[in-house]
Amino acid sequence: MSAPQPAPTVRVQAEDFDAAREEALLLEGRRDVGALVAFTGLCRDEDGALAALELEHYPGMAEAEIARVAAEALARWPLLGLTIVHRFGTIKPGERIVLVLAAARSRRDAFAAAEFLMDYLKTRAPFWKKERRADAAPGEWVAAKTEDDAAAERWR
Amino acid sequence: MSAPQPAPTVRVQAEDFDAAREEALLLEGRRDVGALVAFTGLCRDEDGALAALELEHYPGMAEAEIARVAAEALARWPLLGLTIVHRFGTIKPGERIVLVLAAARSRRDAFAAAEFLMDYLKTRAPFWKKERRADAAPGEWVAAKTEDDAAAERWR
Amino acid sequence: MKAVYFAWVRERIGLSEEEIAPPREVATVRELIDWLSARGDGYAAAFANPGVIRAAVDKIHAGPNAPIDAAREIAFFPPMTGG
Amino acid sequence: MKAVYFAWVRERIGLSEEEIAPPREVATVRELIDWLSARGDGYAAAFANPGVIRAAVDKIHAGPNAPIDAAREIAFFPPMTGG
Repeated sequence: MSAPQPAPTVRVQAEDFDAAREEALLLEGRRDVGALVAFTGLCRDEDGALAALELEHYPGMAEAEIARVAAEALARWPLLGLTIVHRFGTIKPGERIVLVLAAARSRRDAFAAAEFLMDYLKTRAPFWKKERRADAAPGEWVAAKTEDDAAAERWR
Repeated sequence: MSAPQPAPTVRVQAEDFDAAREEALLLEGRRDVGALVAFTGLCRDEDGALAALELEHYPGMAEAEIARVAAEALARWPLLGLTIVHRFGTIKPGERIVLVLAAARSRRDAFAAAEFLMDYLKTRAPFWKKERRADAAPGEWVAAKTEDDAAAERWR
Repeated sequence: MKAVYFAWVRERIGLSEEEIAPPREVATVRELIDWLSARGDGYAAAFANPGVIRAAVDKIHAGPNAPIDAAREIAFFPPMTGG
Repeated sequence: MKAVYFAWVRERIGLSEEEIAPPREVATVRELIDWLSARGDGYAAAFANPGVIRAAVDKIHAGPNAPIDAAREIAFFPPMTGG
């Protein structure tokens, strides 16, 4: 008998998140989880050149698209829990941008789902990063990486 | 110029660990980390059949062997931080057994290193699990899985 | 229908959203891009390289040949860089 | 030298460690397993299937042909199940 698919937690927010609290919520009362993979994406300072990232997003579509990617992960792997939190707004070096939690019986499924989710979020979730430079020169929009498209293609 | 390899944190202990605290220590003062992967292995209750796991280990060799696996991960991937905590003793369903944290500039390296570490710990770290059954019948030693050997072989 | 713009598409056009009323023969995302491009220099600059423009129809990703006749909201933006 | 045993190897032998003094011609891990197996029923049961036995010489994994002449501590145990 296979367990019903869990409802994923998806949030798009300006505030920081607390990974430990999200983990505790996801594991609460469970004794069937053997593996929990947590991915945290952080803002790098690019060797001091970056003062901050401005993350623009498409409200409404961002949540909906992340939920679609989450549903795809749940259909592919036997997950017991899934949480995705993505921030927008001003994010400084060292601060967190995105959290993906994937819980499963076995580590293979939890790892695969978390990596799939990050690959897909990068290329499908409507967020755009603009650099605010430390030297106050005009910042550029971060260019999408071909390698991100290639990473997402692996899963087809 | 490539940064010097970070010193991994390796601990073998009976007490529970605090993943959030380990993450904070690993990231403290850093602004070059773009990706942090945290793997937590937990004790499953096997549909209620399991009362606890008794984890036996080889003191001295456990720490040394985990350190050898950590050194191998640092040689393979450009990691910015690495923490491995493995518990021994009595561990009940829902409780944590092992923590692996891998920090890197890019998510691909952090994911690969964390998965490699878990595959290798499973087959090389001197720990043995004995089941304590909920019905008080004699518990068995957990058998090593062929699939774990296969998982470790992938990295050769 | 409503058109919404993000990132450098928004900056080049100089608007984050606007009501538009394209003629009936503008039936697909690609035709709407061509029609918008003719509205002024900002639009022309935003859509100068249509191959890199992504679109969403009612908040779902849509290719260049997607029909727009039933759309309430069409979004244009560069390749995404979240995560 | 010291011999140490873990998990069901320990349970079958009934000891977690002991001092042993094998003769000089017992030169490898595999030969030591054969020599220990002859020491009693518990040892024979522990080493009945030598193919599944893992060994470590001075806390480093060692194969069946590894030499033991310089060893201070030799460990025998089943395949590991940590992680």
